[in-house]
Amino acid sequence: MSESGGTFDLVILGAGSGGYAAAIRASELGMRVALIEKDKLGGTCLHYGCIPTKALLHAGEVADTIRESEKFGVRAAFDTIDMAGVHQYKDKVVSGLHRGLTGLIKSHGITVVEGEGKLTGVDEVTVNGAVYKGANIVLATGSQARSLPGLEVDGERIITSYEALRLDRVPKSAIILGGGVIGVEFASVWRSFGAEVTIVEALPHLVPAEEESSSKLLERAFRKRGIKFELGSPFESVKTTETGVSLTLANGKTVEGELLLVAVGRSPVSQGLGFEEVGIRLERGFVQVDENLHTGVGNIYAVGDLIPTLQLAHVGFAEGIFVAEHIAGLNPVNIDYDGIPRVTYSEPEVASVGITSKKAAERGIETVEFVYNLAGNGKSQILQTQGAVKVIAAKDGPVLGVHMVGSRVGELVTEGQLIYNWEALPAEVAQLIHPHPTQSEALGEAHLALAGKPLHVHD
Amino acid sequence: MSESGGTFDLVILGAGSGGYAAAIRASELGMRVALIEKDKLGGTCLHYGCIPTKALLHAGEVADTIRESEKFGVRAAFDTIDMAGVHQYKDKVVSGLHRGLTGLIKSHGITVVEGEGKLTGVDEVTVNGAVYKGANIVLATGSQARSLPGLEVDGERIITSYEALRLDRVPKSAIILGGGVIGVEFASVWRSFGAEVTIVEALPHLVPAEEESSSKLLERAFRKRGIKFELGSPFESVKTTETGVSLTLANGKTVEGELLLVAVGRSPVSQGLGFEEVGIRLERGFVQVDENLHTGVGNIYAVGDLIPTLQLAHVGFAEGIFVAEHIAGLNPVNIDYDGIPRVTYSEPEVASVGITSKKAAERGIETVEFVYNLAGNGKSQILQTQGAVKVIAAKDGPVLGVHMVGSRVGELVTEGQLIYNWEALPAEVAQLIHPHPTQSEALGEAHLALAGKPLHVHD
Amino acid sequence: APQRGTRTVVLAKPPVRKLAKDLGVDLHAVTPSGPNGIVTREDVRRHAAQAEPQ
Ligand SMILES: Cc1cc2nc3c(=O)[nH]c(=O)nc-3n(C[C@H](O)[C@H](O)[C@H](O)COP(=O)(O)OP(=O)(O)OC[C@H]3O[C@@H](n4cnc5c(N)ncnc54)[C@H](O)[C@@H]3O)c2cc1C
Ligand SMILES: Cc1cc2nc3c(=O)[nH]c(=O)nc-3n(C[C@H](O)[C@H](O)[C@H](O)COP(=O)(O)OP(=O)(O)OC[C@H]3O[C@@H](n4cnc5c(N)ncnc54)[C@H](O)[C@@H]3O)c2cc1C
Repeated sequence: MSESGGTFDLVILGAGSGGYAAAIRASELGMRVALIEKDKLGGTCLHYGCIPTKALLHAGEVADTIRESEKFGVRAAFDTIDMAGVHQYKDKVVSGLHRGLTGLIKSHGITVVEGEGKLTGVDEVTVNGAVYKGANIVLATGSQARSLPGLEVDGERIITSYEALRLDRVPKSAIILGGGVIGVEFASVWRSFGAEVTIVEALPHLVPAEEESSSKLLERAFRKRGIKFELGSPFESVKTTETGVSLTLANGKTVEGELLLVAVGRSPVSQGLGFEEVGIRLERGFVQVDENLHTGVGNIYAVGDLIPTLQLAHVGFAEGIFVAEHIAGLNPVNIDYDGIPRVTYSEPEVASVGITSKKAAERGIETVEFVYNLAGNGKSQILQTQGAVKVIAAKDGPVLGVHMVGSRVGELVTEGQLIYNWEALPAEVAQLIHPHPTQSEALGEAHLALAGKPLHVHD
Repeated sequence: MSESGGTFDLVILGAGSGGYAAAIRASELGMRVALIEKDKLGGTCLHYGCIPTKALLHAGEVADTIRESEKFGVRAAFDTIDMAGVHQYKDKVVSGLHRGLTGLIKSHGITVVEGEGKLTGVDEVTVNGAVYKGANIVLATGSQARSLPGLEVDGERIITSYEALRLDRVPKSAIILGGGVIGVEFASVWRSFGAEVTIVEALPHLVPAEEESSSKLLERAFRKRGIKFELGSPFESVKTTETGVSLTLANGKTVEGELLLVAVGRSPVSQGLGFEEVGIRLERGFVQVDENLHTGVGNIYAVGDLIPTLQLAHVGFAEGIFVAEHIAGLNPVNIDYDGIPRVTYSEPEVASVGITSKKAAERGIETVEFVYNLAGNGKSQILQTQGAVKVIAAKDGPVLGVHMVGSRVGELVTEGQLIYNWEALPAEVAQLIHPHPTQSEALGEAHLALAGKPLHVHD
Repeated sequence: APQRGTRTVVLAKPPVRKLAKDLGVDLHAVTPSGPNGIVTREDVRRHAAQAEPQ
């Protein structure tokens, strides 16, 4: 730690996924790095995002497994969700990873500066009066939950993911405003924990950024799980009542719940930090950058949720690494954002990489596609999960997109990541018979079918 | 079905993984196919192998999850394993897949012949007196459990996987002779079901075909689970007692158990079927074939467990498809057996593809390797699983092997399969940042490290 | 840049094809040296190096 300022090759503002990845890679490349953080190393993802939500989701999986154990011949009695125990487990995972990360940053000789920083010039950040000069600067201040006009988060009845992650009880019922990744994941957790859940989404589908068929499969699975949703009508107004919250939609319907989770997106943290003063352009709060993530001002770059690319931790990692290598003159290949895998860790999971069929059509690419139903996949039958793997390829060309729904499919998407990014042809994947019995075979079968040699394909 | 014989482009003896895959592919390529089976379509894998064992293993996972649910904040009381319920679940999965396969074979217009066939000439198989002439013949009679001299399987106290799969109770204690894949999987199931288990393996390690570090990680995990094993001393003798079985090792030790599972390998089914009479060469019972899986006699090919290649269902699929395409003159690429993924579905799982470091050394290849401990992997921490991912690469060259241990890692091996078979460089994989938080990130981290740009690597 | 999805097939393993794209090498112009006429990583590198000197 340093409280006295100094001069560095690289000064990074914010130590979340984007910031710390840039710090690690830059230090590997021989740069002297200052990493400024006002809260905790690891940022949103580690402390208030990816990790704690996935711990809750796993506790939910455990609860579901117990409730359904009889199906597998295992007799057990589900008792209760012990929220104190859940938090203990979740916090233990987070603190273990936090300890690891702290050690990692230290072992790289990175100077960690605790405190709130502000850009006070094109080449300097000031923290509590101490000035950190950087030959290069990376802005990585991330994002925060946003709300809608007329919707005030009170932290009690109307909450964001931040409060939802530390709730000391399972709500009897919950309204979730927003059917994107975060909304859907909390719906899944709370339902597994026993709550009545209603998702309200203004667009016509849950996880609306996904291939439409994936949205539909998720909706079918959620319906089966007893998760309710109201699609296609925007939020109109909300009032808190004695017992909870009552939400009115534009179409006049009202939805009641013990609490309301607002999950309508995350805004960049870019106000009052001196960005615009040095000439950095913001759009809807997002820092604007070129394809090398350069802001156009001095040697200032920006990465992660702060810029208008996919708000995902691994995008932050990739961007952080990219910027460090770019500054070091390594001439790294620009990131193909279509090739970034997306995973929604609900039950069932939704995962994809590459483009949707809609996007392919917009780009004027003629495509072929194949949907492999998990009903034909032995391991999925063993897990008793439903869903499908859809593969989209250019006609006589490479694979353009992989879209999956089903328990545990999030782990299958990296195979799709290689296939998409390496522009493999269906026939090249089809040649490699997948291990039996695994869920990954469903991906193999879809490629076999696209290559004109279906194996286990039922009509 | 046909009982009257006939003339076909292809006659296949045995409808297991190898036989039925050949039949499907050949029919797609326009051949008229007869598929002869004395038992059930799907063979060992579907009825007595892959699928039923994995159903038991999943029931075991469910039981373990319940017993450990408190760790995750979920309160429940484990009651008992209801073996009738377990069998019901397992049989339902098998019969569903069997129904699907039967429909599939039928929809391809394949002539299924029920009965025991015998090769009665270079171009004919006879079934109950009816003669099936084939312009080409594929032998796919598979394998059966073998035993050792002095060890008689009685089906009661001394059993094979066949009987183990239909056992109507959980044994109090079991001795498992053989620490290969099948032995280790049953050890895992029975332990999850509450039995005392001792594995006896003559070689110095469990899963001895795997990278030694994987064997060691599995042994550590099994030790923690209370699974006992005796390594490095061969079986000497066995006697059945009032209450069970007593087994003596060459080193003088004795092991007791309620029953003994013999899992010392599987022998090809090649006797009394007319193979040698037409000039087919056998070695230790295995049909000998060239690199195109041709027996050297007429147009007779052989695939699957009957030939001395890896005894795996997906090897059977790959070989069946290969032979059909070869016969059709498509000139398919020969199978690289090192590139076949291997998965042991115990808890924890063991998975690998490519070669071991020992094999690389034997071939005189200079290698570099990296071991990524799952302790650094967020999702593995969430699952509370231990293990590692080891990646071996040629010095300044492509990835040669991926070796993994941990819960659920079997689904990660297809990524390794693409990497190995496509001869990717560590740097090419490192470029593609994996989705967070997934177990697949461990694979990504290992490649990042090998590429000289470690991200989340703790010392 | 070559449009994704408009490529005729040249034999090369996918990562090699990707490397060619990243180096701006047209695979059609590369002389293959691998088995079955497959373009290897070395072929692509050699081709890129030859095209370089300007
Ligand atoms: C509930 C939830 C679940 C999520 N789940 C996933 C998931 O499963 N997978 C996934 O890929 N992504 C997930 N995300 C998204 C992921 O968390 C973000 O994409 C990622 O954290 C972005 O990294 P970042 O470095 O850009 O920003 P952040 O992680 O937000 O880090 C920014 C850091 O900068 C610090 N900071 C801000 N301003 C200042 C200042 N002036 N001075 C000093 N420090 C400052 C902040 O304290 C913070 O630590 C989730 C997000 C949420 C909210
Ligand atoms: C307990 C166990 C677990 C296993 N788990 C896995 C796993 O998880 N993953 C994996 O990849 N592999 C696994 N295997 C191995 C896998 O089952 C075999 O590799 C695969 O079944 C081999 O296929 P095959 O077609 O060669 O032979 P088989 O599946 O044995 O099929 C041969 C068929 O030929 C028939 N037949 C034999 N002789 C005649 C005749 N004269 N006339 C007519 N029909 C005849 C038989 O009835 C049988 O149906 C497992 C095996 C066992 C025993």
